[in-house]
Amino acid sequence: MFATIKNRFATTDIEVKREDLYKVVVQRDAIFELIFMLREQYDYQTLNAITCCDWIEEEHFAITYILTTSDRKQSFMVQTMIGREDAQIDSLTHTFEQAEIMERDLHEMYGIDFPGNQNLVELSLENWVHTPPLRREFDTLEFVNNNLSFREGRDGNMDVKKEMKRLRALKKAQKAAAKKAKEEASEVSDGN
Amino acid sequence: MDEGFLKEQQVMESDLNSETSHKSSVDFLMDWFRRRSIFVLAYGTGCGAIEMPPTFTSRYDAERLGIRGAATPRQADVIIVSGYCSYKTLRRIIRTYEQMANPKYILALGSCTVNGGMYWDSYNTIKRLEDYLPVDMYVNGCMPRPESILEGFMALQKEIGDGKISSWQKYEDNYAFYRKNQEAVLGQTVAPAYDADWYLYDGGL
Amino acid sequence: METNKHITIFHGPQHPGITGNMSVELDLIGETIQKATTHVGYLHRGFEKLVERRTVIQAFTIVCRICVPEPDPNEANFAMAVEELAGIEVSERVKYIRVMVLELSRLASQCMWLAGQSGSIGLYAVGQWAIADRDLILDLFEELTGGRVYHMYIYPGGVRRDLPDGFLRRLEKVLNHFKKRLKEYDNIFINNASFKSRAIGVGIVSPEECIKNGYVGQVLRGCGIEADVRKDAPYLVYDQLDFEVPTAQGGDVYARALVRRAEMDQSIHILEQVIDKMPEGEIMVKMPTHRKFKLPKNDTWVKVESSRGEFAYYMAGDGSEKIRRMQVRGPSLVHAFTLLEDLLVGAELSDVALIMNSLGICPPEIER
Amino acid sequence: MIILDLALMLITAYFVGFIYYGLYRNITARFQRRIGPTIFQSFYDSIKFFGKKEAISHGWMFYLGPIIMATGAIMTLFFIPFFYQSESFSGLSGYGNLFLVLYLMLLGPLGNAMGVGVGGNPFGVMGVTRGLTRLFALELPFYIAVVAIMSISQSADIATIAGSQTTINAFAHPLLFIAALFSFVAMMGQSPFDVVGAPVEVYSGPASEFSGKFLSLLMSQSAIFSFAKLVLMVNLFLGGADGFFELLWKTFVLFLFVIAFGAIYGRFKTPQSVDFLIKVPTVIAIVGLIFATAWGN
Amino acid sequence: MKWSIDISGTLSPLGILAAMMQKPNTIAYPAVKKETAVGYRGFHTNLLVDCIGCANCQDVCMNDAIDMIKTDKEYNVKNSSQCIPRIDYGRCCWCSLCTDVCPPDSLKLDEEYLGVTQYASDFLYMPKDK
Repeated sequence: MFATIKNRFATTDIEVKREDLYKVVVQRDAIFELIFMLREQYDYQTLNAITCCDWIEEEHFAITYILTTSDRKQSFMVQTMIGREDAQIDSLTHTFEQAEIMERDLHEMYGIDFPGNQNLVELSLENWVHTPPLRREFDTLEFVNNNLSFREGRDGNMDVKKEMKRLRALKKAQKAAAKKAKEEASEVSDGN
Repeated sequence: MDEGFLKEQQVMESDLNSETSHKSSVDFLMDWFRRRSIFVLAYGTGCGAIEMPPTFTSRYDAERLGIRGAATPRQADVIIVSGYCSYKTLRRIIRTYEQMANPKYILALGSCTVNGGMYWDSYNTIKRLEDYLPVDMYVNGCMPRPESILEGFMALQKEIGDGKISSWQKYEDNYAFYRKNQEAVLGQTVAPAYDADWYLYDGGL
Repeated sequence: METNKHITIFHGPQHPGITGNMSVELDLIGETIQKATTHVGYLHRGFEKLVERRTVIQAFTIVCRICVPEPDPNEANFAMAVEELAGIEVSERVKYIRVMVLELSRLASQCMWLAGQSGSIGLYAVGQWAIADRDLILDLFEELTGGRVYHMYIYPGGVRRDLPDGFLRRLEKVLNHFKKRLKEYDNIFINNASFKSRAIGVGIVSPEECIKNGYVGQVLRGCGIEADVRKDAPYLVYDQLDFEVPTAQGGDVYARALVRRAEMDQSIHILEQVIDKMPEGEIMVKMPTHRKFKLPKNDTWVKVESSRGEFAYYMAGDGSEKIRRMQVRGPSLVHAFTLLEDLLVGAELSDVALIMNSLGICPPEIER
Repeated sequence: MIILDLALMLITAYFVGFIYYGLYRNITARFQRRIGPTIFQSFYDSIKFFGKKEAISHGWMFYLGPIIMATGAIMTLFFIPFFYQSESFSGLSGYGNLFLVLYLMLLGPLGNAMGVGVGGNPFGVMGVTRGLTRLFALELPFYIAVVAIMSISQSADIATIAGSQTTINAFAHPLLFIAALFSFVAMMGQSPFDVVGAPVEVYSGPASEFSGKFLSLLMSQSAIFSFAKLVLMVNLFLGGADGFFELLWKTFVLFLFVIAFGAIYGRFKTPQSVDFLIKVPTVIAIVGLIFATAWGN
Repeated sequence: MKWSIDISGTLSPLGILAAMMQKPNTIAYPAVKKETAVGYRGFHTNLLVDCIGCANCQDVCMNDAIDMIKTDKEYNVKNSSQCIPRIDYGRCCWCSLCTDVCPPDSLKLDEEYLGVTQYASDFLYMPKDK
């Protein structure tokens, strides 16, 4: 199987993660061909999940399709990269009915468009107008600080590192002062 | 610095200073019945709902204390906000609360209703329930054990029996404040307003 | 005047017959359902975002909240994914303890199902007994982990506490109690004529659909397909334990009930073996502090068998102390949408709660 | 004096009905292995609801529903004598017979249907539809059994029927009794025929939209009506009663049977319960009728 | 409608009635209190003679629930910051990570767990000194 995939899709990137889990990374235009091939020839009948991972530094999303054989003993992760701007990839709904809901989820969380999926409406959020929340540039704490308020009354919190430093300095100063005072005292006594 | 809950002492003192309310004997009798019969709306709004079955079924049997479930908001006295509250749920809770008949009470479970709890930095949950609805009793825990929930109910019953709770009145009086907060997180979709005439129809024939 | 016949109602989120905080929009003629649309999102907290903000060790405390009735498969999945990425090997004792926790939680979750399923036909006595029996397991959990519902026990690299003295004996006592009780449940619920008359022939799924659409758990097994992650891709020490995968024919609500009931027996059987075989050993490998524990740039897909079917995590690390991406794929995701919307068409309003309970739909794991 | 008699009947039925409901909750709790509430719990609930304010209005038709229902229940009660010999607690039974009682028993549900229909709550409407469907199904075996009893006693007067039983009808004509019992379980809204207010299906059915005083009224009428139905069954099949003690233990035994039956079996769907009621009890009732007319007297 | 007579299915659930004679499962809570298991994760305690004010607990807390505040009580001489933790129970999830990382093992969770109040501002908790 690996040889066929390597020849056909010109990739060397097949990993055996566990004995029951393989992973391959292919070009974006070849991914559906690979999925269909796995489905037709190697009995990967079930689409388990579609996941997405935001690699903002490399400016792409890694979309992973996880397929499982009909006896559920082997899984195959088929990964491809799509650009972050205007992210879109064709829908799999025509082949797998359950892809609809997974794509709907990703559409909502990452803003990826799936042409061919008829039902890309909101799933978990309601009236959401901000950046899709799972994109890396969306900062949830900043969003919370802008839109909601926490309970007041938690004053008195100290920055412990600073406080330690300050106390140490204080102690040093005290010690120095004490020393000085002692010296002065001794000087005075000497003077006397 | 005192140990334990910090404000507890202060609250107890303030209770002593407050004026004792003058109740007519009918009110007194009514409160007596109210505290013995509490219908809880069957709405599991958050994770706390998982400790409700043990509370209401045979292990802890809340019905001993006159607490039982009610199917519809029209017949319920208490709505339990069990933990975190996403925007989508908050809208339903507000709607449900407003449909309940007076007098009505809110019991809030867990850390999340107080100051965000473990979802304090989540973009989809509210942090302080009291901004949106008047809360009568908070129960500590994540999740509160059934004993804690019962304790919360008993505290609520005591307050009801003393006739001290009038949070629904507070909600009507300060509706503008609550409405403003609700609109701040939910946008204009909270409607219809609570003072729409079909809500405040008072009494039957 | 065709349109006047239709009523659109929302079954939920505030409804006694819904399994958690979700809703199903039903389009009815009379009481027969023409179209069903599932709505979720009432419990969306953005776990996948919150996990990205926290270090791995901090994130461990939050994952158990993903599925409320059954938190332990989440912890196990999380720990297994982290261990696989970081290359940590745990001891035999830890594996046995984890199996014990997972099976106990499966038993507790099936009790919850028993209560829901019997409540959906108005047999409240069964539910009341079952929840009280579930509490016995929660008491064990309280002793073992320090928490009733959220255990936060299966730590990446081990488990957090060792077994208390005499714990296994008390576990055995609870199991014996359960064996006695399960016979009663057979008599009063599984074998009850009124349950049979309601459940047989309702909510039928065909085996072909199951494979194609990725249904898992009791839905598959109720169609006679022997599918169980514990057998197909054994994790922890399930390959050293002797148990069967119960199946039933028919693919209806009753078949799924039979499967679940048989699984309770198997869980007890597994737990008894665990009690006998529990080895000695370390309960935790040495872990660095939470700021120093880093995951390499790699990704993986791990799965365990929860009480409702395959529960899987996708996890990717990026070389820092934080998780890059964690995606939860619970059994309910496909069940609540593709399957439920299919099954409800043509069913009656009375069947909604029955079907939902038999699928074991748990909304917090759908929307996370 | 008849006014006093009626008032006493009403008060008795009200309190006994509520205590029976309290006992019902308590005994059900015992089946469920828990302690359960006090026996006055239903009474507390009812009074509490009386002190609540309605939050919503659907116009006067909506409120007429519970009132007609309560009227139906009270009128039914007035035409059923508690004791077969005594002058007191006989109410208006001298002025009407069993036919009138059977008619009055139908009045309440129909009135309620009207009120709920105006409310416009889809669950309420569904509950009422279910209720009426079940009502017409349960009437068939019940009427056959009652007609048989009337023909045996050669009278339509309830006191006469109660007094004329040498062996009580439940033992003399067991088939008729069994048929009537099935109907009676359905009439009391017990499982497996509790389709009307099935919480996991239609919230609380017809009562979904009611709150406050009108819910309190509905609870009171249900307590009174239940007691009236129990007394009717005791009069028809269990030989009636001669004093309060006999009346209470006979009604309680009957009530206990209904509770136990409800605890054992789960709920049927509406078509299933209709199917069951018009097949099994009806056939039993017809066989019983044939036996009674062939060998009776 | 298809149905058959199922005698065993009709008779076997009669077992429910036997429960009438058995002891109820109920723990009558306010009168009978169940012992909490040893090691239950309840409220925090902090032994001040051991606490060194290192703020490890604050650092590991993902809920931002712990404030280090100045204390006027007698504290450990090694407490170099003179601060002790105060916990916001509007944030805490009792995960007990803070007690795991405590170097002198002074911060602990004990078996108490009851806290009911009308006022949300009550939820700041000063661990008991034991």
